[in-house]
Amino acid sequence: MDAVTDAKPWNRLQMAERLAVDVPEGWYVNLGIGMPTTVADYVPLEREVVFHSENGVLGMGPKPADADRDPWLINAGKQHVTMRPGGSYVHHADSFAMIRGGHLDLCVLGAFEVAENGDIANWATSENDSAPAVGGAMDLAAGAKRLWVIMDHMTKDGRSKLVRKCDYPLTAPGAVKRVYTNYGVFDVTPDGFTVIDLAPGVTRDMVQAKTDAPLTFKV
Amino acid sequence: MDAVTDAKPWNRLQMAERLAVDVPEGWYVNLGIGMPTTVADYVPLEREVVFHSENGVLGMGPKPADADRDPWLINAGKQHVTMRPGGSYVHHADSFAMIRGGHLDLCVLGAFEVAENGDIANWATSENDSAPAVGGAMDLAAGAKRLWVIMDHMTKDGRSKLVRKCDYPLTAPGAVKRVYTNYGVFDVTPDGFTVIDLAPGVTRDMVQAKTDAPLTFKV
Amino acid sequence: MINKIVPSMADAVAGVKDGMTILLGGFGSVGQPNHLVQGVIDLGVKDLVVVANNAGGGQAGLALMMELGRVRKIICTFPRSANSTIFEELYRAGKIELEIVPQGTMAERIRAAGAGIGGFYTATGVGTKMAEGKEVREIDGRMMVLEKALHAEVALVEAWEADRWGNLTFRKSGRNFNPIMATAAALTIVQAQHIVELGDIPPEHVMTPGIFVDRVVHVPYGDPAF
Amino acid sequence: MINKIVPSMADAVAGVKDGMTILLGGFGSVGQPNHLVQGVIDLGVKDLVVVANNAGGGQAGLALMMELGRVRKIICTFPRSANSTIFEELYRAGKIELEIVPQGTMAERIRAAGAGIGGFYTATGVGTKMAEGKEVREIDGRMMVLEKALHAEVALVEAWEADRWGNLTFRKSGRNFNPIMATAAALTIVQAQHIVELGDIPPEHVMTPGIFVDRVVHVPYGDPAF
Repeated sequence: MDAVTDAKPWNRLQMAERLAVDVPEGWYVNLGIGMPTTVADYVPLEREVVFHSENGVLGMGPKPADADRDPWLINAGKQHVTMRPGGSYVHHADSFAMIRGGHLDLCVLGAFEVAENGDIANWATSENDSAPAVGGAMDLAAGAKRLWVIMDHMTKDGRSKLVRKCDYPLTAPGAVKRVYTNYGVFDVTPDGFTVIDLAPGVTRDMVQAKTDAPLTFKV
Repeated sequence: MDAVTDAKPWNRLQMAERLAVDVPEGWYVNLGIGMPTTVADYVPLEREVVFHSENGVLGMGPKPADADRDPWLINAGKQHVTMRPGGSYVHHADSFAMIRGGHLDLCVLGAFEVAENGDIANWATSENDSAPAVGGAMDLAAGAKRLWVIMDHMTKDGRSKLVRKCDYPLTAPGAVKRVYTNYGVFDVTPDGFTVIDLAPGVTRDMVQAKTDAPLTFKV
Repeated sequence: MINKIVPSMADAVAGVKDGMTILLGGFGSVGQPNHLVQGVIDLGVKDLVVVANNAGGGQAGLALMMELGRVRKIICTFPRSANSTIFEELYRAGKIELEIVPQGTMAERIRAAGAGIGGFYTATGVGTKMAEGKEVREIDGRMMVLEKALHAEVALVEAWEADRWGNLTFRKSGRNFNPIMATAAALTIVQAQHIVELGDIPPEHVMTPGIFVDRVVHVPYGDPAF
Repeated sequence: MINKIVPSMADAVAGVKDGMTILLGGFGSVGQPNHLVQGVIDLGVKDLVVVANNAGGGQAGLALMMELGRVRKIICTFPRSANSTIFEELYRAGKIELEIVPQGTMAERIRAAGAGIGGFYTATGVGTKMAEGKEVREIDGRMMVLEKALHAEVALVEAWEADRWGNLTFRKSGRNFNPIMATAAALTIVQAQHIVELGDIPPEHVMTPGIFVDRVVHVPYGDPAF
């Protein structure tokens, strides 16, 4: 077998699982809508991580069974969730005080593009003529102590989403600290993207070939 | 008897009683430290007026008997108070949001001087070399829907406290709407002080003689 | 006796007029004062500016108000809705204006209005389209943009419990924008699931003190739809 | 397992250093974290900047800390105290600096620090000494002064209940500055009257969520002095 057929890029669940490894006990974490939300499924309950949702919910637990859903308890993605012992409810201004005041250890967002200087574009695409929807993304990107992005490495039409410069409207400049994709884990450093982990069988050449921005490697 | 010996200027309790007449049911009211606090004694409990204190207490009731004092419940003057059914506790930022956001119908303060344009000076005197103490006076003066002042008409050395222009450092410019003194009740209007009530037996000439600023009369 | 509880929806929404700006509580299906919105619809008022997190979900409440052409402009954070296309159709047809605001900035602008703050500096939106045309300055080493208080004539709020002084509690994630919106309008109207006796809400547990509330109408509608 | 409860006062105040700015909760005799202040005194640190509503009452806590010469500067709203002359003596002797701030502005500056707001415009203080040297501008027809966020290295907080995640409740007027100060410091240390099990505080009744708290020490001292 050659190197290419040997490679096993992570699927979306594996990316979430890989990211979850890096979340230590005691962190306060906001997970964005979509793929980021699945990260919680890979953090065992006994590793106490406190999950925050923009709509004033701190200390979310696992998704309930359908029969156990509480109609009064949803997350920012409008999904029904549960509350752990030790959780609390606050209003929207207090919830965003947590975000904007730098109290979250980590926010995980999806993105359309991440640039090598940490710029993130995740809320509007220039081709999109429908109403753009920003939600809490700009607050989270600007406010959390760390912003990590989890996203497919490539667009559906085969373009790299790790770029030298974002084409789409920015969510925040210079905010991203780390990116998790199908191919690996990329730290954003003053020298651009540094690869700190690779999916099984993925080679340096392979990931560089799939990536618009130049990469340096620590793995 | 001549007019002078006939006059019965109000004492401090009578001033508070006179002011209390003008506070209708349903108002949210902050009473400053000192003479203003006594106004509450003249608002009967069945006339529901909601008293606010800067330290996060809304809905104060009468002063407790010494034996019934709650060590955890004080007002801004550090006196022990009671809470009525319907009261609530908030933190200092929320308490001052009530004040600064224009939610109080009335604030009553004492003052060193009130000028005919509504300027109030009540926190520092220029002769005073000790540390000045502003507390919440500036917030109350600038924030409440109405600022009324209750004060002796004259200083101890016989100078008028209703002045053309304040000599002492201002608490807020143009804030006072009405003044209650020993001699009467004075509205602050675009034309200066207008007398709307006089204490028993007090004449127009008498009150003008005791007052630095020119007066107009509606009584 | 202070009694902010009104007997009917007509009493609750009396005085809402054409062209007013309305703060509308709720996030997702939870904490939506839809009965008050219906009351405002029934008044027949138009040219409204509505401030809400979403531009209407489902077919009732804000979605219906927009469909009937009563809303001139929406100020919101996330106009898209999984279960409603009414806003997008109106927007594409040029029949409704849209102002997008980051969610934390919207919450803070509303709180500022309630707290007497004219404007504030935040890092959110700096370096993005949201800061275009706004003052940006460095404070303590960080670039920040000036955002202004967001006042309104009316706030429509959903609460769990209310008493005759207008003290409120909210249920779980039904709290969301409701408490801050209650502080920021000239006229705050509440639909409450439960009316309780004065003093039943312990003073430590009041979430919105009655000072912020003008009228309460009893609407025991039950749970939000799944 | 997250456990913010520390076994001793020495653990609670570890890391407080010379020159730090300390937010000190409490108003009057209620909600004063005097045991934490004593813990900081026992560390021997000096050149402190203390932010508190009053410049120390009685003979313990902040009054003692000042008397021992540990405080370089006080930022407060009301330095005078009916039952203590320590501050005034030091101030007249030129041995302590004073920054007077209107009480609402101080509260809002602390909240701003906790909420990521760099500065804000308020009408309080406009046209007075408090606005001298500060930017003043008209917003929505009213003159307002720019006030900056007030950050600190340390907050000392008194709470009624605390759990191992650092969730807090406060008792009656013991709330005062404590919740906002908890949000505004790099290191928030709490002395709590009661340690409760995780989940004992209903999530609707948490007054300070644990996210703002770093350490909790159990100090069941009883009631404030009359």
